[in-house]
Order: sequence, then C-alpha cells, then structure tokens
Amino acid sequence: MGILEVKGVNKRFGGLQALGDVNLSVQENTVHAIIGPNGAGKSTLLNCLVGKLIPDTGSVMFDGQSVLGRKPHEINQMGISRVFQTPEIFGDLTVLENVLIPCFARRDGAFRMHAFETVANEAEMIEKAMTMLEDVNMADKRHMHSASMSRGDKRRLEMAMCLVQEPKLLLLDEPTAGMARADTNNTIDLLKEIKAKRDITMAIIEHDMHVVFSLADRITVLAQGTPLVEDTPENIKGHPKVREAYLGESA
Amino acid sequence: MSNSKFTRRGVLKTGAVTGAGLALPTIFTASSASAFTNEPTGASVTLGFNVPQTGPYADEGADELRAYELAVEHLNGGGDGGMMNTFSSKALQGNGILGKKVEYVTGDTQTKSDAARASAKSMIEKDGAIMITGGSSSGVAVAVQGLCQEAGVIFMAGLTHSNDTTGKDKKANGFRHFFNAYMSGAALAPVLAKMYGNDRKAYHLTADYTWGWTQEESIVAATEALGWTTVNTVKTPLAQTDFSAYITPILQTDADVLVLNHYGGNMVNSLTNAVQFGLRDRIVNGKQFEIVVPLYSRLMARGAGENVKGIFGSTNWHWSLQDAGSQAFVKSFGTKYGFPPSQAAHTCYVQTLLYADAVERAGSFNPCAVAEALEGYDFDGLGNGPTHYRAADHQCFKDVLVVRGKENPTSEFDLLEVVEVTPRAQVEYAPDHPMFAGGSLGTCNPGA
Amino acid sequence: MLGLDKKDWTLLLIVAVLALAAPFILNPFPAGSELAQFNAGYPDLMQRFAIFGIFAIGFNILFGLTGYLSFGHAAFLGVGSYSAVWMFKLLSMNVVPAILLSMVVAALFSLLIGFVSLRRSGIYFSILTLAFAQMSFNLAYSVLTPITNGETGLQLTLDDPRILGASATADGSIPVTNLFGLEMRSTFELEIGAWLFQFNAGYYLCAVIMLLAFYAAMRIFRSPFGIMLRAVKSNQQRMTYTGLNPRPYTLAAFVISGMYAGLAGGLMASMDPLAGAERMQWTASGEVVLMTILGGAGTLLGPVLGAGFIKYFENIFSKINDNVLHGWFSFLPDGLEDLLVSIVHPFVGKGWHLTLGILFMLVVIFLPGGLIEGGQRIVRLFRKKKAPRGEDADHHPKETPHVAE
Amino acid sequence: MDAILLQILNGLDKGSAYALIALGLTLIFGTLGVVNFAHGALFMIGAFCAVTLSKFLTLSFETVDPTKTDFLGQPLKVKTPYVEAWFGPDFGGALIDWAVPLSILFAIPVMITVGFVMERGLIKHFYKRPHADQILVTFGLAIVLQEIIKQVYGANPIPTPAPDAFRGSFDFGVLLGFDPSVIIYPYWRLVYFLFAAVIIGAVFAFLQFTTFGMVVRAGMADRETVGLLGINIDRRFTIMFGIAAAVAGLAGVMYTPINSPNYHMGMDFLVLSFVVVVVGGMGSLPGAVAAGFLLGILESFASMNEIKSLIPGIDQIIIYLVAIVILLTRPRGLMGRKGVMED
Repeated sequence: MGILEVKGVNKRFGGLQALGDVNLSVQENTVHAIIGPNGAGKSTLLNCLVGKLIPDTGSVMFDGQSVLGRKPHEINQMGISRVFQTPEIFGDLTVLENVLIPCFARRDGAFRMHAFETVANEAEMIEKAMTMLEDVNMADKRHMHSASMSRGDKRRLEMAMCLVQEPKLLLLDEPTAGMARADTNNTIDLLKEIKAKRDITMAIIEHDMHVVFSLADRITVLAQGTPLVEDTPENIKGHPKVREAYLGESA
Repeated sequence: MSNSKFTRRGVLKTGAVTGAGLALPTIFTASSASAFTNEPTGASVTLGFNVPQTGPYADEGADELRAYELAVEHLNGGGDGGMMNTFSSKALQGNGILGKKVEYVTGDTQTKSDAARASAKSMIEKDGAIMITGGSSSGVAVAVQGLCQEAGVIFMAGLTHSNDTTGKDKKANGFRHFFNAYMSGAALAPVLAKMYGNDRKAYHLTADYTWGWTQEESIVAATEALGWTTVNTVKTPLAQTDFSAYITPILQTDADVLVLNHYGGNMVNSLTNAVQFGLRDRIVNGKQFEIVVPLYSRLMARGAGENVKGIFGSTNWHWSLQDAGSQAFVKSFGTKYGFPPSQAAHTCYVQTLLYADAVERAGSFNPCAVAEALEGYDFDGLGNGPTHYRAADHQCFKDVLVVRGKENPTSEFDLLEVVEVTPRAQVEYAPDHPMFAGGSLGTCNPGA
Repeated sequence: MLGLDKKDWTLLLIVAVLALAAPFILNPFPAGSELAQFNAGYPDLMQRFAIFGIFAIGFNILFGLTGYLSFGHAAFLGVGSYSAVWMFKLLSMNVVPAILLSMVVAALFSLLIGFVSLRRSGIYFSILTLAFAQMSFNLAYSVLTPITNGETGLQLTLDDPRILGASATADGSIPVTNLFGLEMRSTFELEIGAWLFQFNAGYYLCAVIMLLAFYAAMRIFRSPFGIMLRAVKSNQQRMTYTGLNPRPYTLAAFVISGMYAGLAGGLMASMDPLAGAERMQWTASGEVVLMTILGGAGTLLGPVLGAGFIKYFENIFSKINDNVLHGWFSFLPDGLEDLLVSIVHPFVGKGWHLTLGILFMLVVIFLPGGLIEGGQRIVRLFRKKKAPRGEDADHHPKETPHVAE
Repeated sequence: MDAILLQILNGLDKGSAYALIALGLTLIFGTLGVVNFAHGALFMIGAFCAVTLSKFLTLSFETVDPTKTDFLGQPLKVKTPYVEAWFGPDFGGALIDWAVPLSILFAIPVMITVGFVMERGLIKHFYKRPHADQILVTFGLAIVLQEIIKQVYGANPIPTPAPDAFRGSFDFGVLLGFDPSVIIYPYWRLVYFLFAAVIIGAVFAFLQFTTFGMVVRAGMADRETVGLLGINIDRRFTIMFGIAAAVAGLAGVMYTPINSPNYHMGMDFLVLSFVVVVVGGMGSLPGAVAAGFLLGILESFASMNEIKSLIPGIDQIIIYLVAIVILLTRPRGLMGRKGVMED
C-alpha cells in the first residue's frame, strides 16, 4: 500500500478525455517520476492530487484518506507540499519570513488569529526556519527581499518552504522547466542533497529525461491521459512501448 | 487695501504678560474671566462666515460672502452704509459693533453637515468667533445651529428654507430671517389658483431629503386647500442628474401641473428635462400643462436658461424691489461688485445687520442678551417691509414674493419678475402648527 | 517589553510624545500674528487628526498588509457614528458605551459586507465595497431617515428618552458627552507670552485611544498574523499550497479595519454628537484611501501622517480668504500686494481643493512611497552628509525595509 | 406598455452616456493598463468645449439703450454678439443657435490634444507603477482639472441649449398606433442616442478593420509580444489615449443640451462609469457598452412609481445592487477576462 493511491481516475474537459483510468501508487520514501509528452495529462493529474481539480470518477487516497473534494490548503495540511514550475514564493517578504510562514501553517493550521503574538518571540519557529535555511545554504540571505533573488535561489527557497513542513509527500511540477542545462544540474544536485539528508517521498512530474533518470526510483509513463507503464528507470529506458510512444526516434 | 488682521485673542494676548496662567475647564474656549463664549475683550470683534466655497453651491456661497464683506464694511463705517441708512433701528453708528471694529473669518461648509460643523467649530475655538452665520442648505443650517447652541454662540442662519430649521429643530441660539416652505406654499397657492384655476391636478417631483419633504408637504397642503388634487408625489434621489425616467411617467397621468420640489442643480436639471419632454406644450383636461418651482434661486435659475420663462415660484427677496431698503442694498452691492445681489446675499447681509443691531440695543455681546433683543423685534427698511422676529420660534415674518420667469429679460440678471408681494398676514402660522411641531427652543446658552 | 522591540518602542514613544504635546507643537505661531492662520492646535482639528489617524491606521491594516483596496470603509465609520449617537440618545451621555457599541456594530456590518465582498479580489472587490457603501449612503440620506435623520444628520434633542441621565440639563440644554463626568468639550487654556495653548479633554481621549490603536496596529504588523496578511498580498497561490486559508485572514483583517473605522466614527460622535450621512459617501471612503497612499501604504506611521496632511489642508487652507491674504502682504506696496494676492488667491480659500489636487500629484509623482518615503530620503541625505564614503546600506545586498519605517 | 417603452428609451439614453464614458475608460485600461480616474474630467472638459464655443460665439459689444435702465438705474447696455453684427442676425444667429453641434469640430482637436498631453506628460510615467498610484495621480489630476474649470466658469450650471430645430419632441406613439402625445421623446435625446451608436460603431470598426486597430487589439491581449515584434506600440497607445479622450469629450459636448454642464459633472459620472466598466468586465469593450445600456435601462425601470412603491428607495441603489448581483454570479463581470486587475 503506497502513501498515495490513485485509482481509476477519469477527467474530461468537454470532449477531451484528459485522464483515462489512471492508476498510480507512490511508495513511501521513494522518488516517483511521472513522465510523458506534452498533453499527456501530467498537469491535470497533478491538479487532481492537490485539490485544484476534482476527477469525474475514481479515487485519490493519501495516507489512507481521500483527498477528493478537499480544498488545496486542506490537502497541504494532510501532508502534501507542492513545488511549482516557476518558483512561487512570497516576493514581498524576506527569506526568513518566507520560511516562517509554512512553519506557522504546520503549527497553527489553516487559520489562527495570532494577532497579538510577536514573530520575534517565536524562538522555536525561528530556530526551525533557520535550521532549514542552513540546510539549503541560505542562512546568510535570511534578511533579503526574496523577490530580488536569482531564480536559482528562489527555487532553493521554495524547496525550503516545502521541506520545512516535513511533508509526507513532496510534489514537484516540472522543477527544471525552461532552465539552462547548468541550472538543471544544480536543481538535480539540490534534490539529491535533500534526498540524501532525509527520508522523503517525492512525486516529480517532469519532461526532462535527464532529470528523471538522475533522481527517480520508479517511473510512470503517461500518454494521452493513460499510464502506459510503470517500472524502474532501468527498465523504462529500454521499454519498447515507451520508446515508441514517448521517446520516439530521438532516443 | 492694507488692513492687518487682529483676532480678538491676538489683541488680548499680545498685551498679556509673559507667564503661564491656567484657566478653569470651560465649555469651548472662554477665558475664565468672561461671562460667555468668546467674549470680545479687545478693540475688535470676530464674526464667522460659514458658507459653501466648494461643491455645487459654491457660487451661492461666494455671493453670500460678498454680502458679508459688504455688511462688515458698512458696520465699520465704510462704503455708502447700504441698508443701515434705511433700517428702522438707528442703533448702528458705523463704528463697528459696540465700538469694536468688526473682523471676520471665513470657512467652507462644503454643503455637508459634518464639514460645516467642523469649520464652525474651528471659527469658534480657534478664531474666537462670537457669531456664526451663513450656509446654503437646510441640513447644514440645522447642524450648525445645533452646534452653536452647544457652544454658546449666536447662529444667524443664511439660506435655509426647510420648515424644520425653525420647526422641530429650532434652537434658542439660532435665528432665521429667510422664509420657509410653509410660507412658499401659503404665498404661492393663491396666485396659482388665480392663474391656473382651482381645479388642477398636481404631480410632485421631490428631492428625497428633509427639505424636499417639508416643501412638498407645505405645497400639497396649500394647494389642496384651494381645491387642487394631488395626483402623485414622487421622490427623486439627490444625486440624480437626469430626470427623464421620473418625467416620462407624468405623460401617462392626467396631471396638468408639475411641481418641482428641487433646489440648485436638481432644479436646473429637472426643469430643463421637463421642458425638453414638451410638458409645457401639453394640453391635459383641456388645460395648458404648467410647471411650478416653489423655491426659486435666481443664481441657479440661470443654469436652466430659457426654460424658466413663465414659470411661477417664490423667493425671499429680489433685487428689482423698489422699496428704499432694497434699492440702497442693490446700489451699494452693485456698485462694489458690478452685478445685483442674490436673495442669499440679501438674507446674509440683513442677518449681519440684525445681529449687530441687536448687540447695540442689548449693549452686550452676550448671546442671551442678543437673543432677547432679537426676540419679538419689529423692524422695517431691510427690503421686505415691516418684519417681525417671532420670539416663539425665532422665525422672521415678512412679505413673501411670488415671482415668474421673465419672458423678455433685458440682461443676464433680469430673469425673474415679481408677480405679487404676498402680505405677511397671509403667510403667518401658529408656532405650534403641525408642520413645525416637535421641537422646542430650549434655553439660551451663553457658553460659559 | 509588551511585545515590541527597541526600534518600535522608539517609534511608539515618538508618536506618543507628538500626540500628547500636540497642543504645543501645532501652535507654533503666536496668537494674533499673521501666521497664526497656520496654527492647527485647536481642539476640533486636533481631535480630527487623531480620529482620522485611527481611521487610516485601521484602513492600512487591510490595504497596506493584504493589498485589498476597499472603497467602502466610510460606511463603517458612518454606522459607528450612528450607533454612538443612538447610544447617547437612548442610554447615557457617557462615551464608553457609545464607543463600544460603535465598534461592535461596525464589526458586524463589516463582517457582513466583508464576507460577501471578499468572494472577489482586485478591482472587483473594490467595486463591491464601493457599491455596498454607496447603497448605505443613499439609503441613509433618504428612506432610512427615521434612523439616520437624513440630510441633517442624527443629532441629540431635548426630548431624548435617555435611560441613564436626564433628557435635558437643569437649565434646559442638551447634556454634553462625557467620560465618567469629564466633559469632552472642557478645555484648559494656557497662556505663555503671546502664545495660547488649548488642552481639550476630548482631544486627549482621542489621542490616548489613537496611541492604543497605533500600538495594536504595531502588534498586528509584528505578529504571525501580520505576516500572514502580507502573504495574502504577496502570493495567495503559495499561501493555499502552504496549507493556509487566505479567506479568513482577509476577512479578519477586513473586520479589524472595519472596527477601527467604527471606533473612529464613535469617537467622532463622542466629540461632536452628530452623525451626518456624508460620512458614508464614496468621497469619504476615497479620502481614507488617499490618506493611506499619501502617507505611505503598508507603513505604520504613514497613514497617520497622510490623515493629518489632508485634514490640515481641509481645515486650514479653506479658511484663508482674500482679507487674510491682504493682511499677509500688507507690508508690500499696494500694486505688488494686489498682484501677490491675486496669484495666491486661486490656491487658498475656496481653491483649497486645487492645492490639494496638485499636492496629490506631486507626492505620487515624486514620492512613490508616500510622505514616509520623503522623510526617509531626507534622513538618508543627512546620513550621507555625516558619513561620506563610509559604510552605506547601499553597498549591502538589498534588504527589505523594516515595516515600521 | 407605453410606460415601459418610454423607460426603455430613457434607459438607452442614459446608457449612451454611460457606455461612451465606459468605452473610453476601457480603451485606456485595456491598452495602457492604466486606471484613469481623470476620465470623468475628460467628459467634463468636452462639455466645456461646447460652453467655450458658445461663449466665444456670443462675444458681444455693448451699445447703450437710453430707453431702458439696468439694475442700478443707469442706462442699459445692450449686448450684441459680434457674429451677429458681422454676418447679420440671420446667419450669425444661426451660428449661435448651432453652437453645440459646431462644438464637435472644435472639441475633436482639443480633446485629442488634451489626451496626448495627458498621456505623454503624465500617464506614461505610471505604466509600471501600482494601480493605487495611478488612481491617486489621476484622481489628483481630475481635481485639478475640475477646479480650474470652476475658477474659470464658476460652480453653477451653464445653459447650452440644442439648436432650435432639435428642441421639440418626436411623437413616437402616433407611428405605433397610440394616441398623440402619449409616447413622445425629445429630438435631442434621440440625436444623442444615435450619435452614441455611431461613435461606438466607429470605434469598434476602427479596431476591427484597420491594421492600426488590429495591432492595438493584439497589444491589449499581450503587450509584450507585440512589443517584441518591433512594432512601436507606445505611439499607438498614445493615439488610443487621444481617441479615448475624444470619445469622452464628444460624449460631453453632446450631453450639454440634455443637462446644463457644471464643473463637477465629471465626478458625478466617474463612479457610475467605473461601476459600468467593472460590471461589463475589466478590459472588455463589448462588456462596457453592454453594461452601460443594461444599467441605464435598469435604472430607468427602477425609477417607475410602480416599482418604487414595491421597494421604497430602489431607484437610489439599483445600480449598486445590480453590480453586486452580477459580480457575485459572474466573477469577472459580464465579459471580463481572467486575471485582469484581480490582484
């Protein structure tokens, strides 16, 4: 039994079958990659996992509970954190504040009127955030205005914001999309680093084969909204169906 | 022009010895020695002129301010003396008030009761004004009157036509020279009956706020007493600029008279729209359709252009009056500014003279003494014939003018002609008349 | 101490000193001098500074932190005033119950409007709040006259059925508002040489409440809640995917700022027991927006400065008439005097709107961060002069300005 | 039935003014991304173009008429307009009579110039600034403009009547088989409606069928991409601002005979036109026009006695009520695009 179990999920947009009978199981402490060509339904599937879309049929169980019908913030509170294609951070806030927010979110839940507490007095939270920042080598940038940082630093910060929540599942939505090769490699290193330091379950939606094969323990190949095959990277590499459907002749 | 401005306080304080003197807690800002708020102790006395300087009534406010400046000039012995020469009381000498030079401060009411009170308060608290006067709407007049009552200064209302000002909202410290909605109705109705007959069906459009309501009530009562029927009374929002949607329904009724209980910009627009829709060309029940504007403002009527021609209404005063007082006022105002004064200017000028005269007669600036001098006072020579300041409600009783938009104006000021001067007796009413009932004067408040 | 760091304490202390010494500071010119026209140290205006300061501080909690631009906040000030006056009419002339009720009513009203309006964001939210406020104003002016007394404004009368206290005083006037017996309008006057200073009980009540309001706002700015509100402004998407629900945060901010507005309204009625409908008009809502942006949205002190700036112009510049102008320039030869008067004339007295409009434009064009930024620039200028070539903040990586600045 | 017909006409007429102002606002917002609180002031300036021209045409010399006296009892100075003296009372009088339609010729260059100056001198510096700053600076500009007009022309409304030929009313009812003078409508208001329809049509045609319009529309959809194509979008946007100013100005010119213009008429329309624009959906031109007419008609219906007696005061709040209902049921107004002015 995986921590995330997707069973028989269908989603139609008008006449378009975006997801057709998707089954997926993500095991704890693995990196599970979901790959597929453009339009394969990767993003639709992700949106069904985080509560942005509701599947027409099927079930999505996370940690033994259904996520269907829950709002994105509720699903996050269940233990799923998400990294976006382009880093989504709080640009008007400092780096430290950016990391403090998820700390508070974990401690206080979706809403709390902590209007008369003082951030400066939250030693425990600050320590937790600082440890996290040190972990991603950003401690010296804690007072920086996060919008003014480089894209690589923003990505690092976003990871830190997700990791500090100690998620049971970290979803990564094409974390290297649009990046130059060097940046992609940096991101891969960062993820490897993260993975090496802790037990973590990740689901990566990715287009870039290089990234996938560097990180994933298991890979699901999606084509036209349906999973073609699920296997280890080694087996996927040589799988004829995958070569045909996804990698084409270029591979 | 080179007159330096000394406030009461300035004269007082520049002579004061250096050192700290702590006064007792007082109401507003009277010094411990004085018997009433802002008692003038120096060589001058400060009056507060609170008029709309911004907003839609700014031009009317500007005209009021001109009248006040003229009045101050006359009180201080400048100019030709204006109506001081024709005023039945001869207490004013042209040497200021009680020998003190008259100074003034001005404020902007913005035609909002809040802003008007703020500016009146500032004149009382900061500039030491002993009397507040002015305003161009009833809401403001009632609000400022209430303030002056609490502060312990006299309020001489400017242009305010609502029955409430000297009705349910009357105050012991407040006085109104201007006429009111009841008087408009009482003066206008007989003329209307004479001109248009006793068998008329009236349709009212009324500005949806207190002044509009009191006027509607007054006109309905006065016309119905003469046999007219009221087909409908429709309230229109204050902010309305296009009245077409309120005028077209009239076409579906058998009403043959439209009464516009609007003032200012509302009046200009509703009248313009009514004429546009050809109401005046209509024949209903075999009668010519007519429009009536019970309260006329010449300044605003200009905005309606040719549409005012032949339209009946009432007014407090008009520059074409031939009595000596009016002529003297028109002459000094016209000579100074180049155009004739409005009714707002007239009432403000008269109110200032009446206040000054009352102080002279009372021999004191104490509001209670002044109020006593004004109460029940009979005077003449200020443009409206023999006039009586009634003690019971502080309302002036005088002749009321019924006017009509002139067919062939000779100049841009010559818009109205006086049709009838309705004698005072005809517009009088008992102080406890139902339209005025509900409030009480209270007692005079000197502040200290 | 009290949850503030040293920097905040300094700021609070400065504001406190300024507020308590306002009667001195705002009256720098001797009474009777030509410049006395610019004195603002009289009770009514000082009260207004404090009251509109509270209003703007509250508005800034919503707009400055969450970025939600409400065009209807005057409605909360209005209902606050109405409830306070009704309290005076029906219960007691003591200001405490009146102010409390005005905050409660404003809170309920803002909860209702906020709940509906916050279903949309951006300009759609702004127009929803505007629509609610304009409806309130239009109805208060006309059909709700039995409750609001329409055009004139709700005021006290001699026959109010007051439960605690008499309808009228022994000498037949309307009782005055008080704080457990201390009359709000009572004023101490202090003469020092040519100067006259007025210490008004009402003003000090307003000032103390403003300090409390300022302190509360400071705490909110520094709290985790405050960070959440800034997160709403910065990135709502990230917020939801961090497990936070932005809606209750914004609604809480909306209600808090509504309560600030209600408090301001209640205080206004306590200083002067009249509640006019114009208080609810969109122009009044626009005014607090202008105050906040003019002073510096998102800063603690900015809104207070902006409020003072606008109220100063409204009350001081509008009173400068030609007579005063002639007084100022009377030392000049007549021709020059008249020339100067005619040059200045369009900008003062009835032209004060023009001056205000020009100043708005100048401030927005040259000081994008509002008056606060102007102040910061001046401070920076002095610092640079003091320490030429020295270590300068500009050489460090850009840090976020502390919100208090 | 006849009452409803008349109210529809009233609504279309009111809607014409709303739609014209909202159209200009949306053009400016859609192309430049600027929230222009000074747009009402442009409408007002247009109206005062008509006032200025009619003042100019009635510039007069004075002759003394000893038979009459003025208010001070002195011989009356009779004013005769120069144009009447130069061109004779017939043609001169006709010129004065036709002052408002003639003002269109005068207003177009004036308004385009005003628009250019505004855009180049002020607005362009605010493209990258927050909307709040744009609102503040244009609001300040609106105050300055209206105060200048107030200092020149005073606060009172100034009558600017339509030409004599348009002063009567058109009897619709007779055409439709009703009794005479039951359904009548003033000629000038019909002219206004037709004029608005023509202007709206012209603006849409211009955007739809000219290359210039296509580029502007593309720019409204995606400014950066169009800029990358090497097209000087900035200059086109300046021209669009001029056009928007002209549309607002012409709406103002033609409005003067309906209601005498005064200095605050721009502010009176400003809030309503913003409501109209938002109800239509930010950035949508058809939305702005549709919302203008919709709100105009609903406002007229709400003014009917039958409806007012059911819900007292409904005419005071109808526009706002409709705005609330529409915004709550349709998140981005009638035709708004996603993501525009939502943060």
